[in-house]
Amino acid sequence: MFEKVLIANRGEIALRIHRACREMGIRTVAVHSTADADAMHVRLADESVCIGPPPSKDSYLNIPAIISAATIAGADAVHPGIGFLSENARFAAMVAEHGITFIGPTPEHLSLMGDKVRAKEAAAELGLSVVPGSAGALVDDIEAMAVADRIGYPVLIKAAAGGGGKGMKVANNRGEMAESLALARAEAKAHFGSDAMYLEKYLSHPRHIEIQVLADTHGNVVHLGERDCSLQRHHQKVLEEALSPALNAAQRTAIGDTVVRAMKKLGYRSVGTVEFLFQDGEFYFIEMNTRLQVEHPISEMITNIDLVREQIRVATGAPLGFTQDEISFLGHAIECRINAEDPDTFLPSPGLVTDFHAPGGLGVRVDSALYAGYRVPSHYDSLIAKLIVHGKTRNECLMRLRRALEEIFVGGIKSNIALHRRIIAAPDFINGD
Amino acid sequence: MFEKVLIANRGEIALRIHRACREMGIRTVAVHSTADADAMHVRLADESVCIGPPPSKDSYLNIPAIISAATIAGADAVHPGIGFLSENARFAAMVAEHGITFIGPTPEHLSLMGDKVRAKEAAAELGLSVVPGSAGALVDDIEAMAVADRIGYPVLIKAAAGGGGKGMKVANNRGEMAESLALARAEAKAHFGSDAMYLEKYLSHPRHIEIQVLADTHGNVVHLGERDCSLQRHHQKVLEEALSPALNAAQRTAIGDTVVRAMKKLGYRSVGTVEFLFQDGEFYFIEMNTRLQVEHPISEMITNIDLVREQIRVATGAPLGFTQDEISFLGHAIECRINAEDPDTFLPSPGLVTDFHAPGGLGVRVDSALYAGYRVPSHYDSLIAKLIVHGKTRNECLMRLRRALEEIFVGGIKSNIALHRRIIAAPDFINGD
Amino acid sequence: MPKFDIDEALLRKLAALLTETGLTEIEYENGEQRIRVNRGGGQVTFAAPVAPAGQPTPASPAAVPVGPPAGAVVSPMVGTAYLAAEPGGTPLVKAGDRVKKGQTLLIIEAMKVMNPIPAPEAGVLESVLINDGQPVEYGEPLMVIR
Amino acid sequence: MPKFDIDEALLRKLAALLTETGLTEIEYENGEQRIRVNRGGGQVTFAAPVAPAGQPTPASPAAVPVGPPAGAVVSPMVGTAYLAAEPGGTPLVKAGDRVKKGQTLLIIEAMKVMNPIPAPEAGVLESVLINDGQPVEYGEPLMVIR
Repeated sequence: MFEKVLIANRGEIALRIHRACREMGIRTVAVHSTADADAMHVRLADESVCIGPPPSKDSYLNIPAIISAATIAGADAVHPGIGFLSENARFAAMVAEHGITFIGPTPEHLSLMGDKVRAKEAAAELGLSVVPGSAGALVDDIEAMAVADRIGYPVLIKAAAGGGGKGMKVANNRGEMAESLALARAEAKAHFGSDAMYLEKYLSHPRHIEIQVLADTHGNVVHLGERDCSLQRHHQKVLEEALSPALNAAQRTAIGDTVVRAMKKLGYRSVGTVEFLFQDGEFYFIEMNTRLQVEHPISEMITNIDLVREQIRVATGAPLGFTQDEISFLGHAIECRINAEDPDTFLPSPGLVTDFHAPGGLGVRVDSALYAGYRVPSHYDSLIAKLIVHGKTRNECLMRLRRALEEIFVGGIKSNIALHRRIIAAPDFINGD
Repeated sequence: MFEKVLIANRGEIALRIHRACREMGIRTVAVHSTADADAMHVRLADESVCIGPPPSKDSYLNIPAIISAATIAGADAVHPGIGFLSENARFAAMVAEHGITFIGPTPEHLSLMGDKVRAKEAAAELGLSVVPGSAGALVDDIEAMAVADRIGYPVLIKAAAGGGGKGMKVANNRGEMAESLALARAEAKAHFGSDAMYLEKYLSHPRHIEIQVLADTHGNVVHLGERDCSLQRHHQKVLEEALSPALNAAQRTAIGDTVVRAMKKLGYRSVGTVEFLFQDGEFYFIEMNTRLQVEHPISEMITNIDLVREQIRVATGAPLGFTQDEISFLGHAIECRINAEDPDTFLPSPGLVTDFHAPGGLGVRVDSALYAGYRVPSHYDSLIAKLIVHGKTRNECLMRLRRALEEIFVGGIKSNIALHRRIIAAPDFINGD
Repeated sequence: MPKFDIDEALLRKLAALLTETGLTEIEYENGEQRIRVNRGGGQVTFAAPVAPAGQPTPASPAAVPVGPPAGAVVSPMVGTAYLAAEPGGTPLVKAGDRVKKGQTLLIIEAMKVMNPIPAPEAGVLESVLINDGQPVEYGEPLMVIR
Repeated sequence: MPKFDIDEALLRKLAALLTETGLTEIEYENGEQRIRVNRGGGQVTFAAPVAPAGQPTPASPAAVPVGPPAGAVVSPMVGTAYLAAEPGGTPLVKAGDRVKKGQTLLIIEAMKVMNPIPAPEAGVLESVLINDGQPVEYGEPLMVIR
């Protein structure tokens, strides 16, 4: 087991990792920017190292600073968390070169799945069906037109290096192609420095279904069922639930087994999530996240498996402590992402948190690094808390979520709590549509 | 199902009941003293009625005021919570006379188990072995001496109407009898207005084991396993765990079945707890609590059963939704009672709570009506929060509890958090002794 | 006793040194001389937010209970208030009446018992704050006497 | 009473020592002379603040981070600080030296790269706050120039 783990992240996920380490008897090293000197995970960690000024590129994305901190602190492993360097193959490789364990997949798998085009090719080889589209990056508009004509409109134009909806455009007919391609290329260039694009069939009413996998270094792979992240705003997840109200047991087992087979064939290790679009009974692979995900707690709630604990365990080379047959799904779980943002304009709302009251009681879990007196920095993403609720049934879960949203209170800054109250009151959502 | 439930209690248990009601779509009526106008359950309830001044006898023990409030508010049921009127047979009967459902056992069972002497007689008839002692209330000291000589010293002298360690004394030999009897009588008289005493064998190193039962009005009874409340201070529970590290599966099944049989024979309904002293493999009945208990959440954590929800369901006349076979025990749970008291002197510490930070994350539950800015009144008991932690194993549970105790913070008043940190660090406790 | 004269300039200098060096305390002694300055480590007064969790605004009526008006007669119990001795009867008192101390102002029914509520003091009944047959809670203002 | 004159430089030196050693208080007595300096624990160090997790920031030392002393040279990176050009060599500078702007004061090794740290301004090197071979974090005061 590791003696000391450096947590190369911030916010609630850094706290989540710290908690898992503490519960495993592992010492923690928090690295932080000057803006996060008072952050909860910094206060709770056994050691902390300031690695740079507020901008992420100079701190949480500052590879030399983080590796120096790990070396100086004598950490024997680094947990990259979510975002920042978590899917950076170069970082993973450099950590390993310094004789420190990277708690995550191999650099090869990080780079493979980091490239949306190569990822789709790999998925197809691994037996996962993909959305019909261009074989790879488009050479030019002529090829784009040809592909679009073949697979039929509407089509979705995506940046090869993209994510989070950036560099993504829909063309409903041939006439819109030229403009959509131009816009998407411009966005992609701006956000990812590359305007390599690809193109695929646009699904009109797909559900976003993702399968959580966990793999050790001995070839054992299990899945923890699916998460339904269909409820999004501008391609950003707002609320997730597990299991999906849209899948039946047969579909669940089928896609689960397919993904496990694929991961075994790939030789994947650590935690990961394979994301699909689900429409008319068909699963189309869209991408794989080679890291922990923000919504991982809902899978933990329905399986009683501590994903971060297991991720750390397998990183030490330990084999999985259970088989697929030993994983059963108990009840229903929903996660609400509480963001420091205006519930109407969705503009970020950083600042001093004058009061924070977390809801409690049976079946309610809050993952948050907030505390009264904490100042939400303006330099990072606006996620301030995750409200996770579990119930025996989806209805019990919804009723519990409703009362928990009545209790939670964040003072001093604006948040999207009101938005969540509206969402769960919407008939469509209650019906699982 | 009930339309509207009046919660005849205060503090965290009133909030616990409110939460269960909200999750069942039942409207809540909070009754409160003037000292509790700002209490959390009052703020969250659909309606609230002020029933009197701070002293309990004029408010939370004021039967006419509570029943008037229930009548005026049009509540169709009353939940008595824990303590106050929860075991008051007269109150239960009057509630029923007003055409309102009392969420609890029959008045007959309340009065039977409320009398420690009659309770032991009943237990014996129901097939539960009792600690050898006086057949009933002692006539005089001569009889006391005779009984003590028969069962052997040391002996425990208890008030027939007693509870919470009041009116309880140990006599190690014949010489101590007279004084111990006098002291116990005086205490009993002062606290319960009756000096009727009984006497039983004093067990030198017993464990306090209690069995949680749940019964509907159709003769169905199940048990939710045991709770181990051996860790007490002056006969007051400080920390409880489920399941008990001292019982094996065979003992668990045996005592569980015995209790279920006894409750069926008694025709008991609602939730209840049968308390035993456990020593050298033997269970000795000591008393039955005919109500919800402070430590009920640990049983909920290991069974995934919402006890308050079920208690309300069976009160409507609905049959139990599950059988004993469908109840399985998952992992281990521990509850710490956080009191507003000096951790060294144990003196109450009421006052303004300037800050309250609840720990979160996987497997951590907090039942508390506390919030920053709340003033803990000096008129009531000092329980301000219950920290409940669940883990796959007892060790995982202990590690999680340790890190949760590192995170919890109550500012402005003194609390026994430091005491709990000391307790869980003690080798004896870690070893389950 | 001799006048204890303080070197203000020195104190200002030490205070400045606290700020400059980030110290929270300086104690200095020289023979009989001893000086000590302290700036409590970040003792910024913390305004505890009386924010009702689960409620949209920190400023909630429950948070700031309003006291009864001066001269108010408040309800001693939970029950139903009646302004007349019998249903449909004429009110026992009305606004503007001069009332004697101990005079029955209204009746509160609790548990089927009729409880007459007497005037706590003599005066003029300024206003009646409740309606006939209205449920009242403990401490609720019923009437105002001036 | 005689003029109470204090040794400012000594106080600054002690303040610097607090930073360097991570102490929160130093008390010094010499015959009739006695001096004590204390810092509320807000100093930058590799140990996390001991403030209770949920403690409101305004009441926590960490909430009022102690700024580096005026004229302090702070570390631009995380690494290991060396006062000499080569192991066991003579220090590049020592307290009392007059330094030119841009003159190399020390070297910080990060990722096996030696980074010379130049003097941001000319002046007298008042104090060296770190030891040779000591790990330093971003923003940590290294030396003070007056």
